[in-house]
Amino acid sequence: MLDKTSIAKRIAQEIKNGFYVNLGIGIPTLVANYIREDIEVEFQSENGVLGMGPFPFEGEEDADIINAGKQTITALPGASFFDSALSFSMIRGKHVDLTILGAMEVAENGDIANWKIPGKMVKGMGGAMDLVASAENIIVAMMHTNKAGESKLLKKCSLPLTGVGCVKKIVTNLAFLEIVEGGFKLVERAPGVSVETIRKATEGNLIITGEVPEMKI
Amino acid sequence: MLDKTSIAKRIAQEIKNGFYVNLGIGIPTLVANYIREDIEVEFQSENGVLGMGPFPFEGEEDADIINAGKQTITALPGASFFDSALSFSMIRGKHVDLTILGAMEVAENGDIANWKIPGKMVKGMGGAMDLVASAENIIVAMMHTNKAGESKLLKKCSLPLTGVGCVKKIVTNLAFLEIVEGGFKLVERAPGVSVETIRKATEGNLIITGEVPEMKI
Amino acid sequence: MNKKVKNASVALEGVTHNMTLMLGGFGLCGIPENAISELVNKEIGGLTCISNNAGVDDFGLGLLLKKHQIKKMIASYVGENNEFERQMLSGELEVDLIPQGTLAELCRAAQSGFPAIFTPAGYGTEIAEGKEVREFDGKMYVLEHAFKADFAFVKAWKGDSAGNLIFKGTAKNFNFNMCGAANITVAEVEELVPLGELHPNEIHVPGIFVQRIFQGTDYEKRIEQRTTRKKE
Amino acid sequence: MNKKVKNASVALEGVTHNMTLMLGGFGLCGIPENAISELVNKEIGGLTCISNNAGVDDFGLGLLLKKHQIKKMIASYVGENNEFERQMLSGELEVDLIPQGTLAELCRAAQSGFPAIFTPAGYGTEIAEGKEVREFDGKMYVLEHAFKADFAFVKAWKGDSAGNLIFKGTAKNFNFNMCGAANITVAEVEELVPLGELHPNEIHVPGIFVQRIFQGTDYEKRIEQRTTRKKE
Repeated sequence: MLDKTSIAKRIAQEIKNGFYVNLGIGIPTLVANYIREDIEVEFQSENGVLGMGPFPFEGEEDADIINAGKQTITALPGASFFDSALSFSMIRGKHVDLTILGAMEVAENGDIANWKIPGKMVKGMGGAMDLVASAENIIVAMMHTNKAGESKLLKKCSLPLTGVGCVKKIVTNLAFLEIVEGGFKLVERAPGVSVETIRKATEGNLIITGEVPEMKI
Repeated sequence: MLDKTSIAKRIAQEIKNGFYVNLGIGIPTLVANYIREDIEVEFQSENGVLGMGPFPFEGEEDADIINAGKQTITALPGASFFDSALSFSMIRGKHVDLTILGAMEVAENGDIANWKIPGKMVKGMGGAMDLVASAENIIVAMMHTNKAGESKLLKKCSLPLTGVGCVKKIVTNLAFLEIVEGGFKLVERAPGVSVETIRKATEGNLIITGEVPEMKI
Repeated sequence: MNKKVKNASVALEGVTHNMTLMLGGFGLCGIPENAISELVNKEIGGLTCISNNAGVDDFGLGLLLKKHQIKKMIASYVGENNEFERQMLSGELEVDLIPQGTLAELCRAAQSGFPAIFTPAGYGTEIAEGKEVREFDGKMYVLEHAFKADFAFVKAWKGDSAGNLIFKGTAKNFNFNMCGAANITVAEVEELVPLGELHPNEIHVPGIFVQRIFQGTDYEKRIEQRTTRKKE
Repeated sequence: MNKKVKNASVALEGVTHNMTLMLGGFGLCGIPENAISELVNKEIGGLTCISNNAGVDDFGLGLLLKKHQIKKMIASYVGENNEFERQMLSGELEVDLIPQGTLAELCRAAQSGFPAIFTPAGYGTEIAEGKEVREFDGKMYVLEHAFKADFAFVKAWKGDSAGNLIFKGTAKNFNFNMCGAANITVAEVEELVPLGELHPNEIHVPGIFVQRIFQGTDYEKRIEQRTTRKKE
């Protein structure tokens, strides 16, 4: 079973040299820490920065330099700042190569829900709807089940959708899955997790073809 | 009868303090020379400059600083350079207060033709179609008749249109006219030109109400 | 073209109850602090506010929310404000949540004279309910209409009397797109510099999009999430 | 992210006959001189070129026209080129003239992932013939579809290896809007500076929109209309 850090590490393996990547809040943010050192990657944050660097040293925070999570950050050499429309031109125009974000539910057809629980939580979608509607390469990072133990990989999302048919890959604490015709294809098991455990935790159709290897973190 | 300079001078009187003005090629360009000294006006050129100044001194020309007529120009203090999309945002978004341009024909309903003579001249519309489609305040500067002596103020344009129902005012060598319901309203006569002369030179409906004063240049 | 006004009070002349306002900023980054304070001072109510976020409980638009000056909020993310959530759930506050990229582009559409845009964001979700959708090249898009607003309040780093603006860092955000997107755009700047000091190549917002400009005072520039690392 | 290539020849790898190209510049201001020369050298033909103008007889796109490498021209104004007019009137050259603001915005639409725009330009004229028109708030608009292009060639003043660009003066024009509007964007710059030398506040085009960059050589930067005044 993976902890959040390991989920981030596994996702980091999906990042290729030369990728521009947009990271959502939560587990996705951790991914930045585990990029292979021999590849070049640039992080875009939709509030208007490309070439995002690490947090500033204490005392060097600048209120004018933040990421989409409103955290103080730094800009690496070669970074640029821009307006919100141009930022979403990067996203909508498919210039961002990979989007990594969290989800409350994912359906077997790639639908995703992560912005609203009617009557309970209404924070807004922020940039998520633009990201999922445009990105051709979306990885969802999330726990396989919710706090009540219910599957978050469903036949059909029960919560209001963020986007339709857009998720391509999912990394959970239990498995690495791909959305294919017909459902969730189990690609890798988390270390020590059996196929049976994954099957029980997955409400949507789980597709298993042959031996399912264990992830290497 | 007005010469080109006098047409420019008469048009300059229509420019109010605080106006952003786009000047077309030809007579309109001359207008910049006759702005009252006690008002502030900024000139926009659609290739990407606001705050256009006079021609540079000899030897100070910069190939990177031109106007829409491809002439070398200068930038005044407070000027800015920008891309073509933002330039037309200024125009389409009605931030430019006044557009002055030439025409081959104007119709009594405000239609204008100034970009094409089928089979003869096909230079393209440049920014003219955007300008006339968006500007709420358009003044046309032109000769009242063409070289063959035929009226350019028509019931209906014979040439391909640049825009429909958009012209508001016209200053010709013979008169200052406004487009109103029903036709060309004769507002002022050029010095020494009779109403009868103007009537003969105007194919479209000429509306005369009361005494028509002579222009003051 | 001198657009300089003395202070926020003068800059807000003509702002009245029930108007629609655009306010720049992302979170608390680049918000028009002086304009917001003055809206509180003037006790202008019944406002419809277009802004990416709604501030926090005691800063930014949260100050207007606390005084119940906002009737309707158009935003993309409002998660940092408890009072906001309370007013929304109790029905005191109307809320229209729209995708962030759509929000930015509808400002730009207003700025640029476009009546509407086709965007893929929100297709197949409740955001698209009741809206026209259309297929182009096998992909579905939602038709969204340009904003209409009475005033836009933006905040820049430097500006001059002609209304030219330069932003710093990620404070450019919606401030850029809202300039010229309302009937009147009011810019407040940290530093108003002499005309000609801003290099024409480096100006972000040409002055034509700005009607009034003033140098703000007492900028707090509060940091929402202070994240740092230690020097090794 | 190192996008630096050695020269125009390498930068043009993959450009083949019958492709659609975007080329920046207004008149001769800010045209990608090196890329154009290389297109002539490589004798690539059957091209569809999207560019505001078509150069003059012996410079800019005129060089490609003279060699009959252009099959179709999409432009807003072509009045400075006699060979262009000859080829058009004789039917050797297909020409699609579109309003300048539409041209700019259709580049931006391609850059920004918008499939189409509604613009008032050309309504009621032959430009709108056969196109969908639509009324919004009592005004008529024409639906125009985003460009699709294989390569965009732009020219900037300064750039770095990450593809970040800064323009000078009115050479920004279409060069800005074409970045990222084609499958591959090639930028040539007068000066390629070390990474980090361009200030992030001052960058016009973020590198994400550029795939290849090189420092050009032998810029002529010809002036089309040399207008001056005398010192008094």
